[in-house]
Amino acid sequence: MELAWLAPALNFAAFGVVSLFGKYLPGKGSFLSILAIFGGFILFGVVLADYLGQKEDTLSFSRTWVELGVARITWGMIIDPLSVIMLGIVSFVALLVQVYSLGYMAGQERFGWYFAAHSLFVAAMLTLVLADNLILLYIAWELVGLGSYLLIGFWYERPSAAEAAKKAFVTTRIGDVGLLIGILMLFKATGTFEMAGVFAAVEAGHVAPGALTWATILIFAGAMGKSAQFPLHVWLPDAMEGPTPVSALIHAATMVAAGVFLVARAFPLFEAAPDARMVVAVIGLITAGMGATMALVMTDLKRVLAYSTVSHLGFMMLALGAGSVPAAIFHLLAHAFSKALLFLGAGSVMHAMHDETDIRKMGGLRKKMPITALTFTIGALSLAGIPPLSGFFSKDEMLLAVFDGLSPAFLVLALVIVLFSALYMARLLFTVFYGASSPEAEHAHESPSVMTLPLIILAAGAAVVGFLALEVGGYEGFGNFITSGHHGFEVNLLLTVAAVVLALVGFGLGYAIYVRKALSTQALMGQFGWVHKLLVNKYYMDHAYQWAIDRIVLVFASFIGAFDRIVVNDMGVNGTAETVKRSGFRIRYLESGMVYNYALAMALGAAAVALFWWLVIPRIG
Amino acid sequence: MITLVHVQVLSAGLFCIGLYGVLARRNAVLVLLAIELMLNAVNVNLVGIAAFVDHSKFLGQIIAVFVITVAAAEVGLALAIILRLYRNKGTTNVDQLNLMKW
Amino acid sequence: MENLTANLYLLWPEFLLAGLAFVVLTADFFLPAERKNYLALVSILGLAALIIFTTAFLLNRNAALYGGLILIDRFSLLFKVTFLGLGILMVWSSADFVKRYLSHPGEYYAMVLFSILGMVVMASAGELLTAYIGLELLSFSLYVLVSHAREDLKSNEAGTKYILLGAFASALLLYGISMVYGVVVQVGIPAPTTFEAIATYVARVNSLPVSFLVGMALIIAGLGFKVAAVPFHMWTPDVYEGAPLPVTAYLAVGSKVAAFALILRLFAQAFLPAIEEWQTIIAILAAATMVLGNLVALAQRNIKRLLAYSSIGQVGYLLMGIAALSASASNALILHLVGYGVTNLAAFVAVIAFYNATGKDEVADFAGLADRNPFIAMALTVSLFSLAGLPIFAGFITKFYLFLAAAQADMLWLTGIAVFASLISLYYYLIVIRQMYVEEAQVKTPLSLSWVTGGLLGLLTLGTVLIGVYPKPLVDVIQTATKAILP
Amino acid sequence: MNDWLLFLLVAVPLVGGIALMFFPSRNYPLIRGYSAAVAGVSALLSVSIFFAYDYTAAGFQFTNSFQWLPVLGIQYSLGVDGISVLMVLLTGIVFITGVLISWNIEHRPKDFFVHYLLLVAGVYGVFVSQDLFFFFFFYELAVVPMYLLIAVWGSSTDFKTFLRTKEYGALKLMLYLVAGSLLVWVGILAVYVAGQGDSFAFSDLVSREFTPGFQRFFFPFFMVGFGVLAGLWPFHTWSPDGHVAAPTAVSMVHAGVLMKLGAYGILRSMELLPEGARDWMPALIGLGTVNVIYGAASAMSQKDLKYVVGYSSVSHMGYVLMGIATLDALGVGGAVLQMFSHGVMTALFFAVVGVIYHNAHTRDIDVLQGLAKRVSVTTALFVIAGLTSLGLPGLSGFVAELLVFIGLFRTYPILGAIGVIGAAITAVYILRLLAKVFFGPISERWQHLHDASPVESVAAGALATVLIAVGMLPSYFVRVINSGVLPFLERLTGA
Repeated sequence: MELAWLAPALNFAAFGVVSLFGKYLPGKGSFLSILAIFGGFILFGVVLADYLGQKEDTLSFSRTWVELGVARITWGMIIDPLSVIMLGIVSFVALLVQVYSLGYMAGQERFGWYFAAHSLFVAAMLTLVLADNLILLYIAWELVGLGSYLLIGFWYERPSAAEAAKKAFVTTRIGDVGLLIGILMLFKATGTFEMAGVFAAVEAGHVAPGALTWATILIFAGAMGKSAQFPLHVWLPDAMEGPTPVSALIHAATMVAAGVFLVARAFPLFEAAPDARMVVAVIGLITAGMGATMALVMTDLKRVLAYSTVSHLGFMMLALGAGSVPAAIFHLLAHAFSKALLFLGAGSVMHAMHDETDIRKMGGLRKKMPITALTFTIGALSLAGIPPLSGFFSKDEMLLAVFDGLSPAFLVLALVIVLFSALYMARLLFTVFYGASSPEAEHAHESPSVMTLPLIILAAGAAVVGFLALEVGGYEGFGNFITSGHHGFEVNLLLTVAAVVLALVGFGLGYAIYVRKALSTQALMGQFGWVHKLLVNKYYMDHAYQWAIDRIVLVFASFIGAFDRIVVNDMGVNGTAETVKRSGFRIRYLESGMVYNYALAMALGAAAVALFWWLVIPRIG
Repeated sequence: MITLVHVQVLSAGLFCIGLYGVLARRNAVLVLLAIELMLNAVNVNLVGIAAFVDHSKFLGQIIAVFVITVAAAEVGLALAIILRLYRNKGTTNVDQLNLMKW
Repeated sequence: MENLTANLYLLWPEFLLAGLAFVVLTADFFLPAERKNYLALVSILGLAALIIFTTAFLLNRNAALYGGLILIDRFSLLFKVTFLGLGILMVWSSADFVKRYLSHPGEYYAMVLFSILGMVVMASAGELLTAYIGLELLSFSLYVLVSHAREDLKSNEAGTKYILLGAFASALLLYGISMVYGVVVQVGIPAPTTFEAIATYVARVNSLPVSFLVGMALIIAGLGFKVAAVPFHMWTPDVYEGAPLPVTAYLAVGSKVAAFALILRLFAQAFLPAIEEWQTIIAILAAATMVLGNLVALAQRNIKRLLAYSSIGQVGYLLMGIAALSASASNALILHLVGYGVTNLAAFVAVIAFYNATGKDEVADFAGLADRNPFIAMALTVSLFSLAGLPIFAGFITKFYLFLAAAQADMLWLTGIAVFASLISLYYYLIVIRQMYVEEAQVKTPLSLSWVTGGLLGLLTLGTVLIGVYPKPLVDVIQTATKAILP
Repeated sequence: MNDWLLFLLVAVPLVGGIALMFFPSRNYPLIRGYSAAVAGVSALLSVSIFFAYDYTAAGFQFTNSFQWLPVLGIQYSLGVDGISVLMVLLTGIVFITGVLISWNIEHRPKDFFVHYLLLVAGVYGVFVSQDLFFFFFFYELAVVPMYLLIAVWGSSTDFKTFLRTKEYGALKLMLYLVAGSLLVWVGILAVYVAGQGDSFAFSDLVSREFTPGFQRFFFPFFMVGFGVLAGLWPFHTWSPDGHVAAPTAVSMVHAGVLMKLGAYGILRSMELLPEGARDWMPALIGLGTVNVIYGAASAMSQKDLKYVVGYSSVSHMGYVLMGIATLDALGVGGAVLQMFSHGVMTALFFAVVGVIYHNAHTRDIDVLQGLAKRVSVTTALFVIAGLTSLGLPGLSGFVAELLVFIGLFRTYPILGAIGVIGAAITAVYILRLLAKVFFGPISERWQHLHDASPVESVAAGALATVLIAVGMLPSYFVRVINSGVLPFLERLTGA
């Protein structure tokens, strides 16, 4: 258990070695990265076993990082249920994605760099989940951002990729401003960065409620950035410009989960600040709704998945807002498996279709690539909430939490979103894999086994992790594990049935529309033209941001720039210099060249001195 | 009766006339003469003070003698230089001494 | 009445200097034209010998000759040595120029030596008339030197302007002397024109009568003309521009240092008791001088005029030392005089070297000098930076000391103006430097530099740096001089 | 031996520079090798001084003193404390890398290196002087060579709407810096006179009593005077213009070290006039905040790489000023670390921009595009500098800014929040810049662009390494800073 810190450390080391010396190593050093993350996974096993044996939170590692005057910043890594689970999810998904990437990225330029960046990202992510204090968490948080920046921008020659990487970094950074300010506010109030200390102080009521609410909301702002919550969600769909395995890793399972993790980690704050928790719930609900509706109309395979991710993240936040950490984390787990599976499956499809991502050009791929189709179907059904796949369990938990913790309006809207989730998943599944084979899909073929193997493993995971929720025999169930025995498994039969029915309706509707063509999409579009337009244009959020950047930020910047040059420099600085210089040029004409003028000046000068003496000095002296 | 004040007024008047000459004349030689007038105002002043106030009676006169001598030398030198100027430029008008200005 | 010949031997240096001048003047008649440049060597050697003699002879002598007419003390010794050294530098810097541009080198060098004699008298004068005689001796020599380029219209014009205005200034000065004499003599103080007598008078009366003040104002005007203080400065640029270059250098350095030696002694030994009465006036004159000099220098295109205005600006700083008169200020003033002398001479010698090679003296002509002759460019840059008061050059420490002295006299406002003025000065110095280093030359041929001028330039540059890096020995000497006038 | 370390530190570049004047001006390899050797020795001295400094003992160490002008109480006395020793290290690092970056100077390299060595001698001098006179002496000495360094070896740029010639940049920089120093001069004189007028030694002057009125009146002379050099708004415009005009190595020293002189000067003068300093700190912190936001916004609107970096320096120096003005151990400590961090970072920035300019002959952001494809080393180094600039953890900028922010939050929380927002603005313009210049498709014009030469790579790589090392393991640095800052604050607040 003490060795948990090795997990990030190994990956940091791999990053260093591969990025500097990768090109001299066999396989460009990719094996090192995989070994490192494999080591991380093994450590997860070790830590889990230890933890299950010991059952108490421990510090794996702690040391002083910076000490200045009265303040001390220590670094440490904490082992508790939350971090153990996250350690598992991250290292497992990352391992599979890296193995998958061996095949997917084969032959790419900068193959080694890809793995180096991967290692950096994973290392940062592992640090993030293990961090025992807010500063280390923030550091890892930022490094995660860097990792995703590098990975999204991996194909930086593409303008869209470069743009998307920038957008992702900048948008999340806006949230990070809030996070840092929140952390600093807490530090001001409590005098420590250690989470345990901060939470203890908050629980003891040492922090003024107003400040606490603001600090908590600001911390949530950080989570909004990373977890793509409205209104900072815009970067996530664009981030699909990165290589698909990256999308699977970062934008499905890990980085976007960081926000959820953060709220879960800092939950004592949210508990103490109910207003902030309400904010979380509302933002979560809006995000979930927007994501789901937009996923309905997108035609790009990865974008549909991306909006689906946005929607599910919103759902997790909703659950957190409702007060249930176990439900959110459980969904995080289930979603991680399912969504990673879907992304990798999408990657497999793209691999087969020569990087085609438009689902309208796909169809009937089931026959060409059966393994991909099967695993993809499992993932889609899981996310749609069809029992007994994992998504069913987690979604059920979340709905229950909403039912328990929030007003019924939330629940109604959440159920509508469940319907939408099933509908867009059905749309995706049927359009791509079922129905008539499209001409472009003629030459598709199944991917190599290094790619399908991870698919199979993830599919198995997506299928069975849901059962972790149950309390069976000596096993206490997921909820009890994560809350150390405070949250048993519960079922509200009515709610469960309603959710399943809605999911099935959604799927049925999808089948009717996209396979049987019972309803014309054209007709629907005609009927709800403005809705479609609104959705296709992503609620005009990107336009709004673009407008704000072009018309406000850049205009402000150019105003300052011009002000600096014209007012401060040309008028202020050069103007002063020019005035001095001009006065020099003026005064020089006193020097007329005429002797009598010179003599006059002397005479007047002497007279002035005498007069000054006579008249002024006695008065001032 | 003539007092020191009378002498000093005379001296000051001479000085002012000289000053006016320096400022108003355009011919270099006349300017020089005006300066001589100012120097003589000094001499009048010195001798007057020596006569009326100075108990040793000599110092002012001695200074005046020096001034006369120096002034004579000065005039000589100045005339030589003005002559040089006249040779080269053909004028002694100070208005035209404006090769260098500003 | 003391025996007039009793202490005559103390004036040996002056006699020898006059003798040397006559020797040079007469030798000119006998030497064939191609050998006349030996005269420079003779003058230099003579002056060097005189320095050694004077130092050895007067080092531990203190005397007030003839009832305080001539003062033999450390102050006058320091300045005598300075002037003799200045004479060496002057002759040395003229050597190439005279050979190339002037006839009658004998007269030229003799005039230089006479002017040195005038300066020496000024520095040791303890009485107004004596000071005046020294001043006139210096001025006469300078009138001749300025118009020494006989066929050059600019030189003629400069000479005429200089002598007319110089005589005018003398008239003002003399009238002032006569008035002061008239006031002091009325209270029955013996030898009323000596500095000591004036000091006794000034210390005795509560408030100075108007006639004394008018006299003092006229004296200030007369001496202000000599040092080129605003508004008595107007001759300076014209005369500097018209005079032959080495003479300009001499005007800028020699006549100014001498005049300040006199002013310093006069104010310290005669007027000091009434410092509150004149401090403000001198301070205002100083402020006006430095601001105006530096401002107008901005607008100059001719290097001689530029340096003329720059030297006016420097006079402003020096006047600060008078306004703030104290032992510290006197130290600072003398230090700045020496530092300024060396630096300004270095600048002028660099310009002379350039002029000797090209015959041009516009700022624009200096374009590309760094490529054509890096050494001249470097030396000129060093001296300009020193004039601007930047380390590691002399100007930094001397200005620092001077401004410090002003601050000590509670005239921080004046220091502020001075600081502002130095900033302006930096601007036009940089314009010259820019021409040399940045602009491309139209003619790119390398410029020759004779060993004579080059050696002098090197020496002066080295001096500029040495004073800047280690001024302590110099300051120690200066302190003894200050003690002589301000015990 | 230890007593002479600081003496040598100043003397080596000074004497080395003067000696270089007498070298044959055509023998380029000799000139370069010699300059590198001088810089190497200086850098070694700096590093050994830094690590030999005993932070547990704190206080001034390696002290040594020589009488210079006893009449005025001027001594050439040397010593470093925890703050200045870090600056000495910074100077050493930037010095040697600057020489390496200037390896290929073709135009009169001898003169260039002479000036460069003298410049660095001045900088060292300021950091080690314990006498106000010499402090000022070296301060001005560091300014003197700037003019020619920029005017002769710099570059003019024609922007579409206005022209910035190297002469203009050089002139403005020089006049501005001297103007600042002259203000300081007046302040120094006032302090000297008011403090009994017998000594310029820091140690004497800090123990003199100055009336509160005097302190309040004269502290701004120091604050603004030194502030000019530190890029204090609105006296900052010399800095971007100067950088645009300056040659690479000069920009490096200039933004890297010279601007720190200003901040360092403010720190030192605060000790002289503690009460005045306390009264003026709110003004300083306000201006510092303006610096941060204004600099960042200006940087965002620039089209020239050097302008961007120049304005980003203005912005980053704002953090230094803010940190200093907190009068909080963390804030001041962070400011000092930020001085170091920003020094190295900005040196790296200018080094890389210099390399790009050298190879591409333009710095126009609109023209440069997709360079990463061709010049991977340059890109990597620029990215590291950029990430430091936007405060990414793991790099030195983060630690420094974090400490400043903590300090701010303990004293002026609202301004602290604005500071954090400033860091986000920095991220925006840096990332925009990266995306525009390095990423995206490479245009035809840059298909054959050269990457950094080995020497340049080593130099810039060394800077990047320092950034990472400090970012990862700041504790040693912070401990050294601590040993300087805590006694400093004790003296200042009388606590």
